[in-house]
Amino acid sequence: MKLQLLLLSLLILMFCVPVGAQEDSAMVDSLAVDSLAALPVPAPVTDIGLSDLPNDHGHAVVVEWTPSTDDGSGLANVVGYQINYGLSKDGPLDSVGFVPSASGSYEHVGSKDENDRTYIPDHTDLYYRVDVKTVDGRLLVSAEVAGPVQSSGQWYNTGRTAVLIAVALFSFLTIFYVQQAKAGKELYIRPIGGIEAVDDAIGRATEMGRPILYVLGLGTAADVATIASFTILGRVAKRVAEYQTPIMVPTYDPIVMTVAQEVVKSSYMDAGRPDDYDEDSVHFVTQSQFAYVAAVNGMMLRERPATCVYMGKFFAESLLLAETGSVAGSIQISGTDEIAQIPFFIVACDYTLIGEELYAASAYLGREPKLLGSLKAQDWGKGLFVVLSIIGIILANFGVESFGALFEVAD
Amino acid sequence: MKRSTYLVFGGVVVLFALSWIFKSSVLEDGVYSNVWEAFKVTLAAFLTLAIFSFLYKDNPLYKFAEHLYVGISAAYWMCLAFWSTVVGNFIPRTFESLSAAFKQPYQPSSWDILGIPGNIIYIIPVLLGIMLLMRLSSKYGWLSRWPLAFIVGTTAGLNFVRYLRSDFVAQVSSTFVPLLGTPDSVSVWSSFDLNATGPVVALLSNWVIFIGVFSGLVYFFFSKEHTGWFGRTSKVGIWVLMITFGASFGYTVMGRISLLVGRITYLFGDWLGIVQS
Amino acid sequence: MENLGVIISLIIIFGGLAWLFWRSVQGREVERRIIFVFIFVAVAAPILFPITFEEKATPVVKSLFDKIESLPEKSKVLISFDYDPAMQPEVQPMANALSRHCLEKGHTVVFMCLWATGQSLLTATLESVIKPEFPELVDGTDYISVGYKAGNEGVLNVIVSDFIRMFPTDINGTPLDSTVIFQDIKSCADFDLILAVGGGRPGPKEWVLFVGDPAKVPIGVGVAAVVAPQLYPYYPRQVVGILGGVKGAAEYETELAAAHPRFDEVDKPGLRMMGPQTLAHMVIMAFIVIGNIAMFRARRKAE
Amino acid sequence: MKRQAPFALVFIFGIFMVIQFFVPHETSENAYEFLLDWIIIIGIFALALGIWSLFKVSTEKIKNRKEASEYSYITLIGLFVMMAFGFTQRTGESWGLYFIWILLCCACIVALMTMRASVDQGKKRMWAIGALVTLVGAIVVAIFDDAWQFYFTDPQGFENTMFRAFFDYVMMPILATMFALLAFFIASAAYRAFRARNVMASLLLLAALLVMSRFNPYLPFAEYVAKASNWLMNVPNLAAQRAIVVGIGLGIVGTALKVILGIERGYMGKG
Repeated sequence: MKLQLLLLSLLILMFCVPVGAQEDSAMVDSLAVDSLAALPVPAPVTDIGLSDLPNDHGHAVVVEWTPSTDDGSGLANVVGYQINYGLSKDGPLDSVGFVPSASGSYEHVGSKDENDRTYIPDHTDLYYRVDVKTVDGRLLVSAEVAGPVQSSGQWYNTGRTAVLIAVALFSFLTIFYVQQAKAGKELYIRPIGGIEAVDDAIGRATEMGRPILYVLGLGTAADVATIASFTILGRVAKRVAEYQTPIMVPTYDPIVMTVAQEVVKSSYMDAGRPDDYDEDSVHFVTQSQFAYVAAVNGMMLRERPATCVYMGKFFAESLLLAETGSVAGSIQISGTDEIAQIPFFIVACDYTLIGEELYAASAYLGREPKLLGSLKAQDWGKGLFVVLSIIGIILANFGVESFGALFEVAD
Repeated sequence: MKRSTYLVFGGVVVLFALSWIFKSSVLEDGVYSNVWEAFKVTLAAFLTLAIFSFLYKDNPLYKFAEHLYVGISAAYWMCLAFWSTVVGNFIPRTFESLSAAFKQPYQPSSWDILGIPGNIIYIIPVLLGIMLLMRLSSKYGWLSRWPLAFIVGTTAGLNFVRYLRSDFVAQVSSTFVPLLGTPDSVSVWSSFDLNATGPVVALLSNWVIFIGVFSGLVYFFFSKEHTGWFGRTSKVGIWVLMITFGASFGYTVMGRISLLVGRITYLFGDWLGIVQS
Repeated sequence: MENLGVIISLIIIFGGLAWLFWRSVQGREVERRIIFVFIFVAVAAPILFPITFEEKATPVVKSLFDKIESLPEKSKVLISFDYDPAMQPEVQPMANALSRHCLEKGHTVVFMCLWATGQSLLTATLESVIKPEFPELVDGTDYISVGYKAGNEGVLNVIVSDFIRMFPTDINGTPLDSTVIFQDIKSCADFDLILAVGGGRPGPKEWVLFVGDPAKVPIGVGVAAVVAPQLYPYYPRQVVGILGGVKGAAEYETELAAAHPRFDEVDKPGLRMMGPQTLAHMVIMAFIVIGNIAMFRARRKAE
Repeated sequence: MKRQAPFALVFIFGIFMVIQFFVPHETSENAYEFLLDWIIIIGIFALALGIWSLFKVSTEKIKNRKEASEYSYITLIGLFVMMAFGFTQRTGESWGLYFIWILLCCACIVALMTMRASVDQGKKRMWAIGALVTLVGAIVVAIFDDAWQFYFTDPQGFENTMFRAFFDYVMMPILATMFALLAFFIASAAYRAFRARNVMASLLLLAALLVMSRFNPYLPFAEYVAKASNWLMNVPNLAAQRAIVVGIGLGIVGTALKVILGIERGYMGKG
């Protein structure tokens, strides 16, 4: 209870303090105005430039100016600048933002929702003024009101051209190699430890007469790691159906559950044993991370699976699952693209697919040559990365920065 | 269940009751809140110990806590989904009267597709959802693939461009570190100076980064046989990976111990009251 | 009584480890439940009986300690509290230890904060550490708190050349011009040392870039563990010393208690939190060694 | 049609999302938000399926008398009681017959489950009657007791003392303890796996030992150990992470592209 109270009070503190402190400083500020009103007035900003924010959905304007000559030098009493805007040159202008001293630009990004307080209309004349805020809390209203400017949305984001080129290149390579594979060209793929182990592990489970546990992780169907895991599950389920070994697939996400049911069902059909399929072998547990782990851990110690396969997205639970699996005496094969969890799987499992190997495994296990085509394209991608890096490093030594700028992608 | 199980269970219940009684007499406040507060603290301590008992072996106490947790957490997420998704996300976008009934501000879509107002279009995901439920029927079960296809397609497209951008294009420029000099731009990369403060160690770090990335990528090459110089480079790559896996394992220990400190402090402090919590 | 507990638990842990070590030389493995028991004892014992290890200050910590120790009496030190309650468990012990040390050495200390949330934490230090432990010191003469001012880096840009312009009064509304301390402080350059405690932005890094470098004032920093690696590049040229995370705090507390015995009695939260961590790390490392010995012995036997 | 239509959908929406990425205009942004909303809404229906699956699997377990099947009652009682808490709240100071109502609900669930799980027809009928009686009782209590009420249109249930208590004193302690188990498992995993069997395992072991020994105050060269572990976490770690990230990125991109183009169909069970 004490802990809760403490947490609660900390929470309240966090919410209250900024507000309280703000009021405090406002109070002190007004005091300061009285006693220090004699301080000299800093110079105003000059050369206010306005433009529509490029590569956006509209409702945003870039304001630029030359800072006051008393900012950092001269009187050196400027704390920051307040930006104001309005719909008419003579009408009242609203304050929209504040930037600290030494800055000369501000992006005024508004809401696109008409009912929102920060809404900025598109295709309408807007006017701006930049005021100077001094150390004693005074606001020196500038005489210059700049404008008009209009904001609008664009149909192509020029800042993302680098990605467009990458998309085109990668798609071309993938389709090219898939076509080659379809045409019957042999593609070499190096052996991957964990993949070879999958078939052996299924055989082991059959010999021991114990089930196989397949964990799809905490990912949703939106995670590509989970999609890759589905393909591997399909392969495992097919083998399992042929050997008539039971399979257990507890799931964390209901959509993942439905897809997994579909996968396992089809695999049983492909193996010619649709009647052996048990809908409940793929079931939902709960959408809470540690409750899911608690249940899967219990399942491991009670059903004693001969093999545990963990493929997909895993978080802190990786080690809980893998250690319990080793207590249960299972062979464990894991694969994840969650970098922080790879060390734990490496330490606790018999075989681990590191990062990209998970995706390679899903292509490899499908045993269809056309699936392997994309691996070749991925390798080209890595090759390209290395080549570009070396060029960049050589240029960096000669102080050429512009090459790196080619790879900056706009938000 | 075996007889020993009942005995253990009975013993635990008695201990729990004793602790509850003792705790209620220690706490101050009114009688009702006293008993209730003591119950809650004791229950939490009991569940904590039940989960810890899993370390010894699977046992009825763990099974109890596990099954309770699964049920309660599923219900919790269900309630959360109802209030945040159905009421918070879906209802305000449909009809004004409906949002009023749920005391939610009506958020009509400000645009329409081919003249159909945005809120009517929200019938489509509802239809897709109903199609998903069709999988309970054996005759129309195939319909449930449609919503799944929609979800997978949308997210595949989403991930395709986003990962190409963040994990590929954006990573390229971050490897551009000078390997031959200009130490000033280098120093940010290093925290290892051995008091030689310096360009040498910083440069060394840059080399390590370059070689690490390069050999690591070679390790991930699938379509080339790992033999000869290629094989040796890939070996260096997996070594670098192993070193960093070991280091991050060692680094994580601290955080995990802190979690255990938290639980033990709860047991000793809030429950038993023998240390300050 | 407490010492007895410490001794018993240390005997259990290290005696047990020695026994397991001896077993491992014979090539025998350890059962996992025994490991669990050791971890539990290693974490629980220091909580029950505060076991504190002598933290030997690493040079990054030691150099900051020595700097404060070697400054002549009445040196002017600025301490800035730039953090929020989330970072508090890690950095508040440092802020307390640093404040204690400066005041004990007879320096005049100015407290301020760049984070609105820092003000209440600063008040907590003033009320629970400084006033009870240094009742003889006078607010306004020996130390002063000027509180919080909005403006982030903007504040630093100003105080680097004129302190009173940004902070005309102290936290109680007394004009700084009239205080004893500010008779010879005009800007940050007049401080002999600036201590920045925090971990976010603006924080220690901004102090170094906006104040330390231009005004050529030595800066000492105390930061959360995750941020510490980012500050190492500035040491020792731009930063006198770094306290990183709980460990940094613990090292400083030990050093302080050794040099000034009166602080041996006060609560040392940094050290207290280090007990379980240190013991548990040592136990895990011991088990790794035991495991390897067992493996090599078993392998030799098999041969 | 049955088999091909879903893949056409995947293709259309996949390509749409790719194009959307390059179009910052408001229309494209709205469509993007729209589609993401749709996924959330479909998720609600899926959750219903999930709860149904949980109920079904629990009763099947009891029916088949699997190991530890009795505990399935606890799961389902927990599930329904917590849901009941989430949608009810007292209106005044007193709880009235609230706890009797909760007990009746529990009884009803137990009767329903046993009914589903029992094989014998006579027993089935008996439990069905039991379930019906408790259900009617619960409804009667719910109608006539006005010390508390249902809230479906306003999240009063979250404020319910019982809901909060179950969250704070049942869910949270178990969650924190499950998480804390990691402290034990990290030790046992380290003991079991950090063996210098070969070069790779030795590197793993040495790096872990080096980083962990920054917590040993009696170690000589403590400063260099701290610096070296900082350097390990900063430099080689950065390099390895980047290599892995680039690999993973390409893997995701490759798989997503195959999914969009309909080359990869394993996720629909057609490998």
